[in-house]
Parts: sequence; structure tokens; C-alpha cells
Amino acid sequence: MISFLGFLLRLAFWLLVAPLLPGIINKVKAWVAGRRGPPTLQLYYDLAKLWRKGVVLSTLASPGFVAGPAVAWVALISAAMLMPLGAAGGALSFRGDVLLLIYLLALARFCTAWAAMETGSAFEGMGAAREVSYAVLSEAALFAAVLALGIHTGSVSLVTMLSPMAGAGALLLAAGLFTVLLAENCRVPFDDPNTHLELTMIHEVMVLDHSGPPLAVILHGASVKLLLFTLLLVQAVLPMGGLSSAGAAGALAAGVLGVTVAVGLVESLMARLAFRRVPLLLTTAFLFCLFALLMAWKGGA
Amino acid sequence: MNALLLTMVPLVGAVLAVAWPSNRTRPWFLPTFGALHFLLVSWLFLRPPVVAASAWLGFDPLARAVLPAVSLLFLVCAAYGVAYLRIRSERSNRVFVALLLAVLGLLSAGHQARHLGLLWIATEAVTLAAVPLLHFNGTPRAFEATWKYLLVGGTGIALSLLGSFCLGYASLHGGGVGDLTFAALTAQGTALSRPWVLTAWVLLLVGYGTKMGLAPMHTWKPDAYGEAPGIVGAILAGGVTTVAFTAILRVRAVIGAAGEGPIADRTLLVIGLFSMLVAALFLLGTRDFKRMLAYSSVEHMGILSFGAALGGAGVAAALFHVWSNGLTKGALFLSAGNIRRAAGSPSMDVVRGMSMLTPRSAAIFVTGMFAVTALPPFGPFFSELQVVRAALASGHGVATGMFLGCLLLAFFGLTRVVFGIVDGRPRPTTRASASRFVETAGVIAPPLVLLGMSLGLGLFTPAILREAWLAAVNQVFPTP
Amino acid sequence: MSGGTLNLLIGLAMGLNLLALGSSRLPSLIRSMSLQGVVLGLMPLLMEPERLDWRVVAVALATMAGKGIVIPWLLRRAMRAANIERELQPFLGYVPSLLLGAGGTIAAVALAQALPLLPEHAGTLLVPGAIASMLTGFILLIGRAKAISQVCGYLILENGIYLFGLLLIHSTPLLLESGILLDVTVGVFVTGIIVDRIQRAFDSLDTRKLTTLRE
Amino acid sequence: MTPGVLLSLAAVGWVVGIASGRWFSRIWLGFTLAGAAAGLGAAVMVLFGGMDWEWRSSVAVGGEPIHLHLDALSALFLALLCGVGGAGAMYARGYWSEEHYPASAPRGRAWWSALLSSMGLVLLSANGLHFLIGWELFTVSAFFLVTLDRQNPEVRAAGWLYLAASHVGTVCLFAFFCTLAARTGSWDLGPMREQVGLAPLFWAALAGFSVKAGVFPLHVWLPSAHANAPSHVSSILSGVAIKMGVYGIVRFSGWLPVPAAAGWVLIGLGATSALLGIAFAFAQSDFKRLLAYCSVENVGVILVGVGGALIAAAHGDEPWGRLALAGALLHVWNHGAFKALLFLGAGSVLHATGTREMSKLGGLWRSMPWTAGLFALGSLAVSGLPPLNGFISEWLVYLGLFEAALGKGPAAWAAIPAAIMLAMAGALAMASFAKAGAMIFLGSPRSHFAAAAHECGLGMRVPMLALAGVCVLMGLAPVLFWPAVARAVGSWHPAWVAAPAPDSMATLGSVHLGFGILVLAGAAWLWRMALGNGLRRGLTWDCGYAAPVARMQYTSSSFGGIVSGWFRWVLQPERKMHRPRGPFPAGALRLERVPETVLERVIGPVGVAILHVSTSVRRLQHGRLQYYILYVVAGLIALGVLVSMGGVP
Repeated sequence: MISFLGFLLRLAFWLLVAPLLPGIINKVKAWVAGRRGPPTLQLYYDLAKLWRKGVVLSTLASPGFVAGPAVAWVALISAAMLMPLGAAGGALSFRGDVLLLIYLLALARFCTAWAAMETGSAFEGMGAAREVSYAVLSEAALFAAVLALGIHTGSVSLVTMLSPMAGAGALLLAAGLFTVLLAENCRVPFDDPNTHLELTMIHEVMVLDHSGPPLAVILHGASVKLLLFTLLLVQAVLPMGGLSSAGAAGALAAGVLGVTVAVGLVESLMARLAFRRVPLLLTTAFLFCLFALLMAWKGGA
Repeated sequence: MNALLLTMVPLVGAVLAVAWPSNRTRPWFLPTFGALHFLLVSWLFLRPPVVAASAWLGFDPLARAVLPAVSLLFLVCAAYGVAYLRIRSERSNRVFVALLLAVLGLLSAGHQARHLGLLWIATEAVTLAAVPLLHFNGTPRAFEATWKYLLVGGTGIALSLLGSFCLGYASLHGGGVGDLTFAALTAQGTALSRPWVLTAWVLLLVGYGTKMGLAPMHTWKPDAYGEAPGIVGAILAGGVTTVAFTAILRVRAVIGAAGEGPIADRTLLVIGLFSMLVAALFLLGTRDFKRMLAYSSVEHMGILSFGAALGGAGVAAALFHVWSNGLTKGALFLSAGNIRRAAGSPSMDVVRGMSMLTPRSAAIFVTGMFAVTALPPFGPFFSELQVVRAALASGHGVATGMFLGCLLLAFFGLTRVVFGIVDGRPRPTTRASASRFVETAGVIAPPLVLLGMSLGLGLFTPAILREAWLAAVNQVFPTP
Repeated sequence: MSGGTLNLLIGLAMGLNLLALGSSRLPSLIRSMSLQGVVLGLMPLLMEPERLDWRVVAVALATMAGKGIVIPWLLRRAMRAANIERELQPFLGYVPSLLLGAGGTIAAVALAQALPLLPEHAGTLLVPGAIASMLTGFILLIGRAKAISQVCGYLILENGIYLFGLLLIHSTPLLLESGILLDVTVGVFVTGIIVDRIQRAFDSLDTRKLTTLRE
Repeated sequence: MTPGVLLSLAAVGWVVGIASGRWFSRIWLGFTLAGAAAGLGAAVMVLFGGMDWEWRSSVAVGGEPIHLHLDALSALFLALLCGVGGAGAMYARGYWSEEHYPASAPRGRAWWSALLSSMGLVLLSANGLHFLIGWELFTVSAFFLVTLDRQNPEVRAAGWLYLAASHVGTVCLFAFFCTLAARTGSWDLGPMREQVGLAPLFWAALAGFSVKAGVFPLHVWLPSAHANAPSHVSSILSGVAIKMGVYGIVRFSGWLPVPAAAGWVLIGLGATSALLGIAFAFAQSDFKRLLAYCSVENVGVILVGVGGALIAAAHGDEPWGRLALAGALLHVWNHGAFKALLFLGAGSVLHATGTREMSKLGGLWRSMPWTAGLFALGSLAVSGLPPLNGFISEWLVYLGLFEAALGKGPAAWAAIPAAIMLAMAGALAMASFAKAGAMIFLGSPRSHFAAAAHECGLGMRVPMLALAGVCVLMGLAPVLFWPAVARAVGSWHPAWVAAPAPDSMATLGSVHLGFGILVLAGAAWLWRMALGNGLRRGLTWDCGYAAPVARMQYTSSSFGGIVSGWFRWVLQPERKMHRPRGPFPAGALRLERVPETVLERVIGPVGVAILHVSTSVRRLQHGRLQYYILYVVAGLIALGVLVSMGGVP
């Protein structure tokens, strides 16, 4: 009963808190640019509006066009449920759950790409192609990071493996994971969420044809994914072992905020990379994680 | 006595065939006397007679191990011959029938010859008797082929005669009284004069190797097999080569007794591998499917000599291979003959899509090709596997590697040609000439039977055959 | 009489080899070949007169008849049919063949030393002579273009072997000798027939025409 | 009902199938299915009943007494064989039917039964000689199945390549089994780990079996054969036939002692095949070639597991070795199921459209919804995405590798790179199948082929549904299948006796179940929402472009362009392009073809060189008698020299 309640609370947390992050990022960007910018809760309004709107379906699209976003969304939420929240741990945890998490993200990616291809639009094909191609590198980096954590803690289940290592290892891992975060969530310098030149977009261009509830689901899913990676990053590098549960929660919140602000800052201070350079950056991220892995190995030995 | 009978019966048949007036019924002499011969052979096979050591002619273990195969092959080919000669009724078959029977008789003599000189005489006689068979078709190409067969083969024969003399002189020099029976020579053992023995070995190997068709003395083979009727090719490849191989084995026994076994084995190994390599390289490129069979035969002679170089187990495997190769090759030659006759050309540049025009022959041809390239469960698979196993057991790792490599290349070549002529869409000209050829039971059954026997030989090798081969091995490597 | 005459005859045979190698005219080639046959035929009679018996005589006569008369006659007939007199552009020129033959003969004598002989044969030139003749035979077989010259070459090769066979003449039984002789003769007959057929089929005896069968 | 009885029933069924196949398709189907069912029963009895089955007879075939033996390991493969074999047989009746292929359909049926029986023989025989017999018969029957459509030169070329490559493997196996027989003195097979001297033989076996398994550098025959074969044949080739190679490797690495490097080599080969295989797959524009290359990847995944197990066995750390091997063996089943499903789906597409070019297809979901849905399911499974079976086995392999990495032992040096390469391979697989599914079924038809498509008949749909069901079942309830795999692991390594399923596996299964339900619910709910809010159809919003045409869609090569750029060093794509010039370009063109790199760049030249040698040697047979005699003399002299040297060349 209690566990069920906890489950609901956790679900509520993810559903409700996630949309906050894009708002914060946009605020930071506006602040740096000296504008007032949209309200922090803008995404909530958008979601509410979209939720009530009708749907325009491409004449070419199959039911998969709607099913895709739904599956992706469920996959993201389920992945999120696996992610431990500080002292509260994860909704359920078992040996190798981290792999399930990664593959749920992959499933979400597959469904988004599939839905994008439904419309037969050249631009959305372009976006899907980029999405799935860059995923190859970011997934490698992600695995390296997970392996580093695993070797560091000697465990393969999220709850126990998210205990940060000290010193350089943590820094390298942070750098790597942060880059992966930017790539996976299609932020600058990999992608520009609020450009309107389709040729230069990855994620946005995939969802051009979506509207109404499906679009809402996609946007919400994206925000959940952002929060997911932020939490992963924070818990992977922020030592909270000593703190009380309240303190830990505070630290966690602070960490998440910090990362979000950092994303915002990057977004306002950097320009988007040329696509040719993207693999280079991702490889760098991969190497960061790999070095972190080696540190972890030496640290243990 | 029995041994002489084996030789005499077919020769009598030959004489009768010459005398027989009717061109239409004469072909029946072939199966009749073939059957008679086969009955005699099998009777002797089941009741092996005791052969006096001094006998010049005898159904000894070595003869017992191979002669039945030849007789069997001849019988089936004879059955095919009836149908074949009916197709070729425009030509007189007097000489053809008579000489085929004569060849059988002389082959029996050659297989049973226990005397150096007699062996030579028989082999030479077979060579000469085969000549008119080769140019049965009477085309200029046939005569050219015959001419080459005659001179190259003659050279080989001359060398083997010289070799026989050398061996004889070796025995004289070693204090022998000039008794040239293999038994006596073997008995003389190390007393034989070494230089003469070695000279003799080289000459005899080259001489009989020419008959066998080992490279580089094989050059007559593609021409002869390419131009001769399929039935002649089958008997040449299955019978005459066997005589030469038996001869080499008999000589090998003497050399072994003289204490030069290892050298002999190494030469056999080298020439065997060389033949396989040459054959494989030719198979990769040849575009004529009857010449292809000739090269494949060269390859298998290489396998025989390779096996003979491996001591007891190897020789047993080689004798097994004599059977499996002879029967399978027979099927290939006969079906190839059908296809050649139907298509009107032996070249894969012209012949295509025979699986549509002569489906049965094509099917037999393909199956035979797989069988001869050691596809289980046909005979050659088992015999070649035994050869490989014997080679590995006697520690010839590298040689085995080369052996397998050659088999591989040969396989590529054979499949290339065979599927080239069987598949695809036939040309109109081919269609036209094929429409005049009927796949009667007479021309289909014999190769089928041969394939069946190859299959049975592989799957259920009769124990008595194994026993016969082992006995032959004991004759080649006498264990005092 | 002993080794002396024998060696003389063998020397004669060797000389005939060189003649055969050097002659461009087919008739002279055939003549030298047949002459050699006769010389060889004489040898058994002269080798050990004291041990002379009827079978040796028989063999000798048969040889002389076969090689001296029958075969040359066959070849001349074929030659007339094909009306060719001389061997033009052989594969191997005459001077080279001569030199090769001469060198070969010397080599033969040297090579023969390697092979141990029984005392009674020690003094004779039998082995070198045999080898020399065989060499000549091979040179003709390889170096000449006309079918007839090749046949002659083949026969000279056979002569060499026969010469060698003389080493065993007393130890090998008659049946063998005669069988071998028979085979050789039949062989030559068959060859003659084929030469004749080729002459009809290609109306020429130039083996350059016989190269249609090839890869 | 003992396994023996069932197996003999299966044998009877299939032999009758061979005999009747030519004339009576109904009877053939009945007996083949019955045989498959019986074989499956036997396999299940051994896998779950826990008793191995062994039969020695005094009857000698080829001079060797018959010795059959079905332990859990071979039963695992037998089950796969029967499953896919049955499904394919059912599919074949609709797909390669009498009215479409009057000439080859009867042959196809007979050979199909022959293939099943010979592969069964391979799995059962515990005697080297009989193993080889079965192996060769299976190779040849597969060859005749691949070349059913003999009139097509491309098919013949593919078939010949397959035959030639397999023969290379067979020759290695000749060497392997003969050496084994020569060393042990008998053809009998069985556990002989204690005879350490036999270890080097492993390399011969590996070479021989890898060719059949399609491990990366030796995969040359695989793409063209799978692409050109009839699709039901491709399905059994990819689902079962290449697994026979895997069976050989697993079987003999379990029975014989292995060299120390074996595990490392295997894991290296596996990781390479996985990554490069899928890279090639992603670059293909022929969907059957794509599937074929994907098989190379999956074999790689399996070999990574097996190699890991070998390393673990060498270092004596059972736990993760067991996980890796179990993952590999389970993946054998999974890949068999979903790859067969995908090939059958591909077959239906081919059947309906007559082209394998993805750039000619598109928008097929409308005309063939069933195939589209099933293909999509298969794509999810093959990409190893939850909640389907592909993820379970890959998860086990990963888990094994992670445990190895955590151990920080020497094994980690192999496990970490392998894990990362598998991860990249997984992502690429996902990309490849997103591409394949999208290009074939989504968007608008790119050519008249696609426009005229039609759904396949029930006879072809049922087997696909069955296979899809297996994929789902194995994904949602993996623990059901664990005991079988565990027993197979036990019979691979005597010490690793069957252990209960890791509890995390049970959890994963239930999570999958819940997730699956959620997914369905979510999709339904969103669909209802969309309907509720009002749903209208409109033109694709192509960034304001008013008149989009099918040719504007992304094509398969443009989709794969980025990655094939990264792998240019191995793919070596051949590009041909005319850039548009001037304000009103007349025409522009951009073609990209990915060659069979290994075949065209490596093996081709070698073959050409050999052919050169052959041509120059064949000139020696020029018809001049004089030279022929010279050869004889030369041979004489050469042998003389050889002998005078004492015979040593």
C-alpha cells in the first residue's frame, strides 16, 4: 500500500516537475540576453493548450503516427521511474536495471523516428536520420559512463552504482555526461531548440507534423528526458552520502537547478556546431567517460 | 589356370565378335562376355585361389583387390555400349566390339601379371588395343588425339621397358638368375644392386605414370578422353589407369624389399601432389566438359599416388579410391557422353541449359560431379577421407594442407563447368541437335547404376572388400 | 671373338645416331635407322658365339627382319604417299641436334660409369651406346616436325632399349623376348597405320597441322 | 513417449516429406509439420525433462556404427530447427506456390524436407564421419534451395558463391575431423576435455564453422545468398543454417580442450562482426541484404557471449560466464525467431511488389497492414528493444560482460571494449531497422511497384503470427525459457550445472509485462484523445511546400549517409554524382553503392591472381606433341634428381 502510494508520488513528481526545466533554461537565456522572456511555467500552459486541441494527421500517416509518441512517452516515464531520487531510491531496482533504462530511451528514440518517417516529409526524414545516427556515439559514451560507475561501485544496479567517485574521475565523468546530456536532449551546441530553419534541426524537425495531444506528449516526454539526464549527472558526480535525507534532497534539487542553469548558459553563450563537428564533440565526450572509467579502475585497484 | 581363363574368355569373345556377321546383334557380345567375365571374377573373388609364388599370372590379393572393380565397370559400360552402338548403327562396330573385349582380356592379364616382363607386355598390348577405340569417331580430331596418345604413351611404355630391364639387371647384378617374377625379386631383397634399383624405380614410375596419366606425363589424356566415345573414356579411366597403378604398387613392393621404400614414397608423394596441383589449375580454366573429366582423372590419379605414398593405411585407402573413383567416373563419362551427343559440342561456350534438354543425364552428371568431388555419402568421400586421415596419422601435415587445397581448387573448377552447361537457357542450335537425341533407358540406366554402386560402396562398404584391400596391403608391404 | 667386335658394332650404331641426327632427307634418316636395326640384330649372334643357341638366333633374325626390312618399307610407303622428301624447318636445327647428340653421347659414357656392371659386361660400350641411342631418339622425337621423322626417332629409342636388353639376353626367357619384340612390331604397324590415316585426314604429315586439340 | 520415439517419428515425417514433396504438396506439408512437431517434442523433453537421449546401434554406416546423441545443447538447436522449419514450410506453400513456380515448387518442397533432415542429422550425430555427412548434405540441400530460381543468373552466381565458400569451410572441417580421428583413433565424438593435446584443433574447427556462421571476414557468401534465395529459404538460412556454424563452435569448444587464446579470439571476432556487420547493414539499400548483414551482427553478439564464457571458464569465474553463455544461447533462439519473422515479412513484400530496392518502395502499410505491423514488431525485437525477446538475451550478455568488467580481472580487458562495441552495434541496429521499416512501409509509394502491392494470404500470415507470438512470449516471460538454456549451459560445461534463473530476470520479465500493458493503454488512450479532440487529415506540412511528391522523400542511402560516412574506411562506398549547375539545372544525380568490400577488394584480387596462374599453366597444353614428349623427359630428369637427392624435395 505504502509502496503503491510512493509509486504514485514518484509518478506525480516526474509528470509535474519535468516541464519546469525548459522554462528555467529559457529564463536563464532571456536573463543573459537581457530580455524578460516567457514565464517559467510556459511549457505547462502550452501542454494544457495542446491537450485540448484537435489533431491534424498527414494523409500519408498510419496509426503509428499517434502510437509512436505514446509509446515513446510511456518508455520515457518508465525509464524515469527506474531512476533513483536520492535517498528515496528507484521505484524498483534490480541487477542490470541500468541497461533497461538505456534501452527504454532507445525505444523512445525508435518510436519518435518512426513517427517522423510516417509523414514522408524530407525534412523529418533528415531529422530522424540525424537523431538515430548521433545516438550511436552518445550511446557509446553513455555505456562508458555507466561502466565507469559500475566499476567504481562494483554494482550494476542504479541505486547502488550512483555513488560518485572522488576527484578527477568525477570531473571527467561530469564533463562527459554533461555533453551527452546536451546531445541527447538536442540542446546547443548539438541542436537549437528554438531555431526555425528546419535544415539545421534534429529533434524539432522530427515533430514538425505533430499537433494536439501527440505533440503535447512529445514535448512532455522531452522534458522528462531532460530531467532524467540531469538527475543522472547530478547523482553520478555529487557526493551526498554524508547528508541527511532532507539535506540530500536539497542538494539534489540544487544540483538539478545548477545543471539546468548551466545548460541555459551554454545555450546563450555558444553557437550551434556545424553538423560535421558533432561527431567530434561526441567522441570527446566518449573519451571523457572512458578516462573516467580508467580512473575508476585504477582507483579500485 | 583360372587366371588364364579370365584373360582367355574375353579374347575368345573378341575373336567370335570379329567372326560374327550381323552388325546389329554384335554389340550383345559385350554384355554377354562382360557378364561371363564378371561371374568368373566374383567366383575367384569369393574363393581366392592359392597362387604359387613362381606363377607368372595369378589372381593374387592385389589382383583380387582391384580387378573386380574393373570387371564390374566393364559390365555396366558394356550394357551402355549396346544402346550406344544402336545409336551409332551407321558405323561398323566389328573392330570396336572385338577390341573392347580384347582390352578387357588384356586388362585381366595386366592386373594378374606377377612377372615384370609379362606385366609390360600386357600393358603395352592394352595401349595398342585401345588405339582404334579412340578414333572410332573417325574425325581428324580423333586421329590427332590418337597420334598423341600413341607417341606419348609409347614413350612411356619404352621407358617402362627400360625400367624393367634395369630392375632385371639389378637382380642379375645382385646374383640373381634372371627370374623376373615379383616374388623372386622381392625375395632377393636388399641383395638387389642399389643404383640399378633406383634407376629402375624412376623409369618405371615415369613409364607407368604416363599410362596412369600423372603430371607432367598426362598430356595425352585430355585429347584422348575428349575425342573418344564416353564408354571408351570410362574404361580407359577406370581400367587402364588401374593396371598402371597396380603395376606401380607391385614395383613398389620390390623397391620396399630392396630397402628403398622411403625414397619411393617421397617420390610418389611429390608426383601425386604435383599432378593434383596441375589438374586443379587446368580445371579452373578449361571450357570443355569432356576434357574436364580428363583433368579430373589426372587429379584422382594424383590422389592415388598420394595415398600410395602413405604406407599401409594409405595404400588401403588408395585401393578403396580405385573402386570409388572408377565407378563414379564411369557414371560421369557415360552421362557426359549423352550430353555431348545431344548437345553436339563439348564446349561450355556453346552448350547451355542441358537440364532442360536432357534432364536425366544432366541430373546424373551433376550428382556424379558432386560425388567425385567427395560429397557424402558417395564412395569418393569415404576413400578421400581415409586418405586424409592416413596422411595426418603419418604426420604429413603440410602435404595434407596442399592436398586439401588442390581438392578445393578442383571443386571450384568442376562446379564452374558443370553448372555452366547444365544451367541457363539453351541455344536454338543446341535445342535442334538435342531434339534428335532420346534419353532411352539404355543410356540412362547404366550411369545411374554406377552412381548407385558408388553410393552403396560408400555407405555400406562390404566387409569382404575391406578384407581384400588389407590382404593386398599385406602383399605390397609383406610383414615377415 | 669378344668385346672388340661388339664395341665396334656399338660404335657403328652410335655413328648412325649422329647420321640420323644430321640428315635432313627422310630417306637417309630411314636408311640409317634401318641400318642400325640390322647392326643391332647382328649383335646377339656376335656377343658370345660359344653360348649361341637357336633362340638367340631366332631373336636376332626377327629383329633384323622387323627393323631392317618391314618397318623401313612401311615408312617409305607412307613417305611416298605423302610425297615428302625432306624435313624442312624442324623445331630443332640440324647442327644443334648434332651437337646435342654428340654431347649427349659423351655424357652417356660418363653417366654409365655411375652404374655398376657385371664383369662380363664391364668392357662393353653397351650401356653408353644404349643411352646414346635413346637420347638420339628423344632428340628426333622432340626436334622434328614430320610424323615420319618422329617415328624414326621412336624406333631409334626402341633400338637403344633393345641394346640395353642385350645385357639380359641370356637370363631372360624366350617368351619374354619374343613378346616384347612382337609388341614393338605391332606397335610400329599401328603407328604406320595411324601415320597413313593422318596422311589421309590432313593430307600432310606435318605435325604442325596437328595442334587443333589444345586448351 | 521417449525422445527416441519422437525423433524417429520426426525422421519418418521428414523422409516421407522428401519422398512426397515432389507430387503432393498437402501430404508434404502435413508430414513436415508433424515431423517438426515430433522433433520439437523430443527437444522439449530433453530440455525440460532433464534426461539426455543417446542411442548406439551396431549398424554401421560408412564403416562407422551409428551413434546418435541428443543433449540439452543440441536439443536447443533442434527446437529452433523444428520451429523455423515448420513455419517456413507452411509459408512456402503460399509463397513459392505451384501456380507461380510450376517448375521449382516441387523441387523446393523436397529439398526443404531434405534440409531439415540433414540439419537434424548434424545435431544428433555423435560421430565425426556422420557429422560430416550430415553437414555436407545440409550444405548441398541449402544450395539447391537457394538456387530454386535457376533461370536467374544472379541467383546462380549467389548460389555458386555460397557453395564455394561452404566448401572452403568443409575442407577445414575435413582437416579437423580427420586430425581428431587420427589423434584419438576413432571417429566417435564426445567430451574429451582432458586430452590437452587436442587444443590446437580448435582453430581448424573455428575456421570451418565460422564460414557457415558468417563471422565477419568470412561472411562473403552470406549477403548475396540470403538476398537472392526465396524468402522462406532466407529465413531458415539466417534463422537456423548459420546457427549450425554456431552450434559447431559451441559444441566443440565444450567437448574439446581449447587453446588459451580461444576465448579472446572469439570475443574479438564477435565484437567485430557485430559492429561491422550492422554498419554494412545500415548502408544497404536492398532490404534483404540489410537483413542478411544484420544476421552477421547477431552472430557476432552470440560469439561475444560464447567467447566470454570461454574466458570465464579459463579463469574459473563461473557466475558471469554462465550469464554470457546463457545470453548467447538464448539469443540463438531469439534471433532465429525474429529474423525468420523479418525474412518472411520481407518475402511478403517481395511477393507483393517484386522489388528488393527500398528506394522503390514506401507507403505499403496501407495495402499490407498485417505485414507492416509484424515487420515493425520484428524490427523492435531485432533492435533489442524492450519489452521483446531481443532485449532479454542481449541484456544477459551485457550483464555477463559487466560482471566481468566489475571483476577488474584480465577478462575485463576483453569485456569492456566488447560491451561498448555491442552498445554501438545496438544503436546502429535500431537505426537500420528504423530505416528499413520506414522506407518500406511508411511515407508514400516511391514507384509503381509499391503502388500495386497487396496483402499476403492467410497461409503466409499464420506462420508470421506464430513467430511474432514467440517473440512476444519470450520477451514477457523469459523465466519460462531459462531452465532450457540453463541445462544447455550445463551440458556445455560439466561443472556449470543448471542453476535457477537469476531473480533479476524474473523482475525484468514482470517489468516487461507491465510496460507492455502500459504501452498499449497509453497508445489507446492517446488515440482516443486525438479522436475526441477532433482529427482531420491534411497534406504533410513540408515546410510550406505545396506540392510534395514521393521522390522528395528521404531515400535509404540518404538516411544512412551520415553513418556510412563514418565507416567509409571499411564500407568504401562508391559515389557517383552530378551536382546541379546554373540557375535552372538540367539534371542532378547522386548514386551511392556500398560494395561487398571483403569480396570485391580482398577475395576478388586473389581469385584473379589464381586464375592468371591457371591461364599461364594451361598454355602448356598447346597441342604440340614434341613438347609433350619433352615434358615426359623433363619429368624423368626431375624425378631422377629427386631420387638422387634421397627423395627430399
